[in-house]
Amino acid sequence: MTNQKDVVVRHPYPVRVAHWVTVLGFFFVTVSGLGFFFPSLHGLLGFLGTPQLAQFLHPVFGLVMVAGLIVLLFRNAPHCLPEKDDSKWFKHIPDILKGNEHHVVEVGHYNPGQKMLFWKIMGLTAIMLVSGLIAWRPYFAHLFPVPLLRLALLVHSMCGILMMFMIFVHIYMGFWYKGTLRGMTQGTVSRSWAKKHHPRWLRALATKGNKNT
Amino acid sequence: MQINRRQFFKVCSGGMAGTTLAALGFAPGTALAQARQYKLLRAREIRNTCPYCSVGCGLLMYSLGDGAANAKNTIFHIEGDPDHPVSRGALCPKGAGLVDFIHSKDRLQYPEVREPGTNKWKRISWNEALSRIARHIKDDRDANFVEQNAEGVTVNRLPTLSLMACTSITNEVGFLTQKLTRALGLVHVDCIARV
Amino acid sequence: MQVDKHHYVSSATNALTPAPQKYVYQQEVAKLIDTTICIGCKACQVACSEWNDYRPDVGHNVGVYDNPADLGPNAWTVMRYNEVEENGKLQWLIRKDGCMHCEKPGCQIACPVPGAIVQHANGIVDIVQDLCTGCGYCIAGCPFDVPKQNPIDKRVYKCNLCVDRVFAGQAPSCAKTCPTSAIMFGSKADMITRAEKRIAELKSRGFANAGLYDPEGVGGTHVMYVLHHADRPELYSDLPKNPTISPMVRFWKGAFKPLAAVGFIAMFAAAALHYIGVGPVAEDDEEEKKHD
Amino acid sequence: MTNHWVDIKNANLVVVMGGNPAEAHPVGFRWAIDAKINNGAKLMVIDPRFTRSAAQADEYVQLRAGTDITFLLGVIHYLITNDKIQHEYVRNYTNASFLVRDDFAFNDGLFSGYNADRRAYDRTSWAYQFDEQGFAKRDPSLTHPRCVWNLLREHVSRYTPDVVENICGTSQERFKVACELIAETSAPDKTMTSLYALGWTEHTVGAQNIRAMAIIQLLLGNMGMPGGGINALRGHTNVQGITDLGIMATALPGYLALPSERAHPDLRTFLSVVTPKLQVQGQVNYWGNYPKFFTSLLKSFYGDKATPENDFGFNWLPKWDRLNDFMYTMSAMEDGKLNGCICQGVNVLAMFPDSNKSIRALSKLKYLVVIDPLDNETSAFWENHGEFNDVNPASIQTEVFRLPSSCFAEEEGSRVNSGRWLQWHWKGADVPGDGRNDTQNIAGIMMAVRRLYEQEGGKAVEPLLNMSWNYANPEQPSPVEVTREMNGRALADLADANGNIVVRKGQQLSGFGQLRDDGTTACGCWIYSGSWTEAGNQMARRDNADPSGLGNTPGWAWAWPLNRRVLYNRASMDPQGNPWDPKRKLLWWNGAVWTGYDVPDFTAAPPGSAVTPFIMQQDGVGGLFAQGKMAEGPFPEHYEPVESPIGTNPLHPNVVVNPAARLMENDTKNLGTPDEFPYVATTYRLTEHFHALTKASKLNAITQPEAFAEISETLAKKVGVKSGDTIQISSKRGVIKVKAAVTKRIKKLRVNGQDVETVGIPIHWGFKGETVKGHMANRLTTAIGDANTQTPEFKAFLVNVKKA
Repeated sequence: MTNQKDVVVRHPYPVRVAHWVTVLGFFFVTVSGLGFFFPSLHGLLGFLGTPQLAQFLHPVFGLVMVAGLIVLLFRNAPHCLPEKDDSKWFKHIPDILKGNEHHVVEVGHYNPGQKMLFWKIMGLTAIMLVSGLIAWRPYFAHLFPVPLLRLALLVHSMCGILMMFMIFVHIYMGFWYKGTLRGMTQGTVSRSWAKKHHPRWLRALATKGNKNT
Repeated sequence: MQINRRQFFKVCSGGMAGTTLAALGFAPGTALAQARQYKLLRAREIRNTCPYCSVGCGLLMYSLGDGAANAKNTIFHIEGDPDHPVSRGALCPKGAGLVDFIHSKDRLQYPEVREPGTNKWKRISWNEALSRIARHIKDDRDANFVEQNAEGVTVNRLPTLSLMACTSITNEVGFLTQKLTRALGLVHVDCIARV
Repeated sequence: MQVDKHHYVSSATNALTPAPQKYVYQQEVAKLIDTTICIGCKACQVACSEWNDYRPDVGHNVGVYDNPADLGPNAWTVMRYNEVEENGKLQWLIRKDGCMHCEKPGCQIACPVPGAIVQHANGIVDIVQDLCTGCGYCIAGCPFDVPKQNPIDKRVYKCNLCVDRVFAGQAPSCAKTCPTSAIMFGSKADMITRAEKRIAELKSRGFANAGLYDPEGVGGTHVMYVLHHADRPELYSDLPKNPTISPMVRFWKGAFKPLAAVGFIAMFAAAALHYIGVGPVAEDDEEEKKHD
Repeated sequence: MTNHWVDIKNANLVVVMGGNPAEAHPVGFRWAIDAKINNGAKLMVIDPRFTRSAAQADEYVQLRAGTDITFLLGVIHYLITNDKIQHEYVRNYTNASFLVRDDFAFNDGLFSGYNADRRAYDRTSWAYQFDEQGFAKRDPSLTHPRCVWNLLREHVSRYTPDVVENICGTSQERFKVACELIAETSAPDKTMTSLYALGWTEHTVGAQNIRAMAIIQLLLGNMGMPGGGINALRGHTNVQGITDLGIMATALPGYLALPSERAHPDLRTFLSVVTPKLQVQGQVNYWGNYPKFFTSLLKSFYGDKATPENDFGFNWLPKWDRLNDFMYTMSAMEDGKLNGCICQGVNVLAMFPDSNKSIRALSKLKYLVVIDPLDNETSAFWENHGEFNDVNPASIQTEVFRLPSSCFAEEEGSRVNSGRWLQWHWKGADVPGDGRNDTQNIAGIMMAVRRLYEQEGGKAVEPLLNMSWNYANPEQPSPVEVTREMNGRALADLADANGNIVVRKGQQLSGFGQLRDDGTTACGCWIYSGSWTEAGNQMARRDNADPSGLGNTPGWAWAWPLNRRVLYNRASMDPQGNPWDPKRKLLWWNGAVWTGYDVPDFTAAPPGSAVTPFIMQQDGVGGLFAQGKMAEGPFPEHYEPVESPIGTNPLHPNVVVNPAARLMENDTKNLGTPDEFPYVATTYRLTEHFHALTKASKLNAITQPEAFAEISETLAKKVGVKSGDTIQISSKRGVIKVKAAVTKRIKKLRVNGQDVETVGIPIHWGFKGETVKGHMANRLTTAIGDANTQTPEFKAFLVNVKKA
C-alpha cells in the first residue's frame, strides 16, 4: 500500500462528485438510449422500470449528466487547453498505444487525447442537449416542425453513439492505465503514477506546493 | 423495381440482424398487438329513424344490456341502417353524432318550475307539475273561453292560450296534440314547419 | 388477392426474430376517398369519434370551416377546406385528412418498440397504444404528419382504419357513414377499379388532370384519393406531391443502425485485442524503479 | 316532394335553388351525386352563396338573395322565346289553353282587385271564363289573347336577360348558361328535378318562388316524371307529418280546414264552401270527396257523441277569428293578449324571428309550459347570461314549467320524410331520469285538465270531454292505438256499390276510398288511411326491393297517399299511355286498369280518355295560372324583400315589396333601411348542425363550435377585418357578435347600379349547449313573412357590419 506521502490529489472532491453524477446520468441514458436506438434491445428499457418510464427518465438522466458536465466544464476546462507540445503527442500515437507514452512525451495535467475527449464530450453534450430538447415529448417536440424533429433525432442518435464510443475509450483507458481509477474514486494517485503519466503536472504541482510553503 | 413489404423490411431491418445484441437473444416483443374487441358483439340492435332532417335515414341503435330484466338498456352506439333505400347505411354528421344527443348533459331529468320573479329552477313532482299546469289552464279557460261571438255564432275558442308544436315529434304525438288543442278550444296553434 | 403479407409485421424486429406469421392469407384492403364528390360534411369525423370513443375539446372558430383545426390524438381524421379560384371559376377543394396506411409506413419504420406499430396482412397500419412509449419517432417518420401524441397518456394516436370493424366484416365507420359514397372501402383492387371509372367520368367533365393519388414513394397507400387535379395535390391543403420517408429517417433507422452496431463490435474487439496484445500499463515506471 | 329522395338519381339535370342539400340534407344529396355519376346528369346550383352543394356543381350561378322570381321568370321568358317547351304536355296537361276572365289584369306591379287598406286582394277576377254549364272555356289552339298561355307569355316578357342581370346581379353570360341547361330538359325524354327548401320559402314571396319553378316544370313536362318534379327537401324530420296532421292555426289533419267564424257557421255551409267544384267536365276533382274526409275526422274526434243531428260535433271545434299563426301569436303575446303558452319541443328564442321580441313576448305570459328533452334557451329565457341573454329575472313574472320528455330513441311511432314515407321506429331505451314520453306528457295535461273539469265543472265542458280519448291507459296512450285511430276504421259494415260487404264493422280501413260521409267511418287523418290496415302496420315494412330499377321501393315503409311514390305519375305518359321516356316507365295499362311499379295517381279511365292526370285539381290540369289560390297573384311577380338593399323595385317603383306580405304593426316599426343597414343578410344552417338541437350534442359541438358569419373579401377589406376577428352585426332588431369567416365563396354583386354585399349568418348557437356560448342569429331577423304561408323572411334582410 502506498502511504499518504506517496500520493497526490488528482481530482478534488467536487470534481469527483460531478464525475460520478455524470456517470450515473450517462449510465441510465445509455441503457435507455440503446433501448430506443436498437429495437431489438427494447428490453433494456425495462431497466428503468417500464418502457414508458424509460421514455420519461431518459431525458431526465440526460439533464443529470449535463449538470455533472457543467461542473466538470468549469473545473477542468483550464486543464484542457491546448498546448504547443500536443502535436508531438499525436505523432506518437502508435507508440502510445503500445504503452510507451511515458517514453515519448512528457504529459501535463491531461494528455492531448484526454483533452480532446473532454472537448468532444462537451461539444457532443451540447448538441445532444439541444437536439434532445427538440425531440423531448410531450413537452417540446410539438413546438418544432417535423423536418427539424427528424434532424434532431438523427443528430441525437449519432451523437449518442459517438459519445458511447468515446466513453468506452475513456473507460478502457482508465482500465488499461493501472492506477488511474483511484484518481476518480479516492481522488488521489500515486506519485509514481503521476510521475510516469503526467510528469509535467507533478512538477507543476511541486512548484506550486513549494511556493505555498 | 417492385418491392414487396417482406423484402422491404428485410432491407430495413437487415442491418439489425448484424447487431451484436440481437444475436445475444433479445427477443422482439411478443405479438401483443390485437385489434380492439368488436364492441357490438352482443349489443341489442334497435331500428329507428333519424330525428333531425326529413331525409329520414334509417338508424341502428346499439344498446348495452341484452334485454334481461336486470340490465337497464342504454344506447352506446348508433350507425346507419344499410337496408334503408334512401340512406343505405349512411349518416351525416348530425346523425352520426346522435349518441351524444341522447346522452347530452343538457337532457332534462325531472319536472321543474321557475316561480315568477325568481332566479332558479325548483324540482317538483310530476303530480305537482301537472296539477299546477292544469290549474293555470282551467282558470284561464274559465275566464277567457269564448263560446259565441258577437254575431251569435258558436265559436268555442280559447284565445289566451297558445301551443307551439315541434316538428320532430311522431305523428302519434302530433295527433294527440291536435286533439288536445281543439278540445281545449285553442286557435293559437302552430308548429315550426316554417322555420 | 395478394397474400405475401405478414399478419403482424413488427417494425422493431429483425430477420433473425421475425414477427408471428399468422393470418397471413388476407385480401389487401383500401379506402378510396373521392374528393370530387366529397361534400365536406364531417360525418366521417363524427363517426370516427363516435365509434372509437374519443372526443376532442370543443374548440373555437378561427374564420374557417376546419374544426377541429388539425389532426390530434382525439381527432384521427379532419376535413381540410381550400378555396381555389382559377380562370374566374371558384373551387372549394375539400379533403378528408388522416392516416394513409402506407404500404411502407414511415411511422412503423421509425418506431423503436416491438409490436407498437403493426401492419396487418390486409395493409392496415395500427398503433398499439398499450405498447407505445411515447417517444414520438413515428411522428418524425410519417411523411404526412399524421400521428399525434396525447399529452396526458403520452401515447400516440391515429386512424386505425377501424381495424376492429374490418376484422368483424364491416367497413370503417367513416366509409360506412359517408353520405355521398365519397369514401368507399373494399379490396385495393376494387378500389382502383372504381377510381379508374371515376377518373374517366371526371375527364369527360373537363377535368383533364383527374387522377388517383396512391403515391409510390411510400409503396402505395391503403387510403387513396381521387383528385380533380392529380397534377397538383398541393391544392388540397398541402397534400404532398411525392411523399417519401425522409432520407434522414431512412438513414437513422436504416444504414446507421448496422453501422453503429459494427462500430460497437469493432470497438469491443479492438479493446479486447489491444489489451490481450499490449497488456496493462503499469502504475509505476518499471525502468525508473530499476534505477532506484 | 312530388317525387322522393331516391328518384333524384333519374334526373338529367338537378337544379338546386332555394336549398342547400349537401349541407342540410347530406344523405339525400347522395342521389344527386348518384345522378351525376350513374346517369350523366348535370348539377346546377343557383344561390347567393357558394355552398357545399355548389362545390359539387357543374355550374354555379350566383344571384342576390330574394330575387329568385326574377331569375325564374327570366328562364320562362327564355323557354318561351326559344321554344323550349314540351308542347304536347303543356297542351294536354296544363291550363295553358284556359281562358281567363276579361277583368283580370296586371298593371304597374299590382294584379286586379287590390285593396290597399286591407293589404289584400279581392281575387274574384283571377279566374277562368266559364260557359253556361259552369265549365271553363278553353282554346286548344292557344291563340286567344285571354288564354293562360298568352297571358303568361305577356307577363314574363318583361324579364329579359338584362332585367335579370340588373335585379339579380347575375351576369347575362351565367344566366344564359343556366337557361340553356334547363331548356335541354324540354325534350320529352329528359327531366330536370328541382330541389328546394327554406331558401325559397323564407321570403315574403316564398310560395311564389316555388310557383315560378312549378310553372317551369310544367312547361318542360317534368311533373309526374321519374327524375322530375318539384321537390321540397323540407326541414325537420317530421315536418311533413306534423303539417299533414294540421298542427296549425287554421288546419285539421289531412289538409282539411279548421272552420272560421265568418264563413263556416255550420257543417253544411262549411262543406259547401270548402269542397271544390268541378271546373272541367269529366275530370276527377278528388277533393270533391271533402265531406267524406271531414265527417270521418269528426267521427274520429268525437266518436259516438258525433251524430248527424249535432253535425257530428262540428260546433265543438273551435272556430278561428283570424289567422293565429306563430308570428301573429308572438305579436299578440307581446301585446299581452295571451296568458299561457305550451311549447312542445319548440325553442322559440332560437327559432323564431326577432329573439328580442320573443323575450318580450314570453315575459308577458302568466305561465309557460315547456315540454322538451333539453334544457334550452326558451325555458331559460328569464335566465341572465350576460351579453348572450341580458335580462333581469326579477322583473319577469312568468311562471315557467319544464317537463322532461323523450327523444327519438326512447319512443316508438311514425314520422314522415320528405318523400311522404311514413316510417315506423322503435324504442331503444327508457327516457333518462324521471322523464316521460311525449304521448304521456300530452295525455298528462289532457287528463289533469279533464279531472279538474269533472270535479269542479266549468266553462265549455262539452268540447273538452267529448273529444275521444279511448285508450287502454288514458294517461299513457300507446302509439299503436293512436296510429290505428289515424288510419281509420269502419263503424258499421261497409258495402260497395253492388251491396257486397267490403269492410266489417270495427275493421281497419284499407284506404281513404272507403271513407263515408254518413258517419259510418272514423278516420283521424284521411291521407294516412292505409297505413295500418287489417294486414297490420304498413309503415314498418322493410322490403327494399326495387323492381323497376328506378329507385321505387314500394315495399319499404308506406307513403301517403295509398303508398304512391311519385305524385301525378299519370303525367309521365302521353294521353295515349305511352311513357314520354321508355326508360322511365312507371305505369302501364293492362287492358283493364293502370298498373305498374307505382300506385297509379289516376282513375281507371283508359288510355286516350279525356281525363287528365292532375286529379286533385278542380280542372284536372297543372296550373300555369293559379286562379284564386295565391295571396299575391295568379302569376309570380318580382317584389323586393321588405328590407331591400336597393330600396326600389326596378320593375315598378310604386310597388316595391309584396303588396300582400304579412306585416304586423310591431314588426313594421322595426324595419331597417339601406342607408343605415347597407348589407343583405341571409341566415342558414350548416352541415354540422341541426338548428338549435345539435349544439347539445358534444360530437356536433366539436365540428362547429362557435358562432360565425361569412363575408366577402371585399366587405372584409371595407370594414377592416380578417378571418377569425370578431365582428358585430346589427339590424334594426338587434345586435350579435360573431367570428368573421372571410371567404371567396361570397361575392359582391352589382345590382341596379350599386354594389350589394351579402352577409351569411349560420343560426346554430345560443347560450345553452356544448358549444361556445353565442348570440342567437334570430336577434337580427324580422317577423315579416310570406302572404300565403306566414313564413318569416329569414333569407333576405338588412344589416350593418363592423369590427367588434
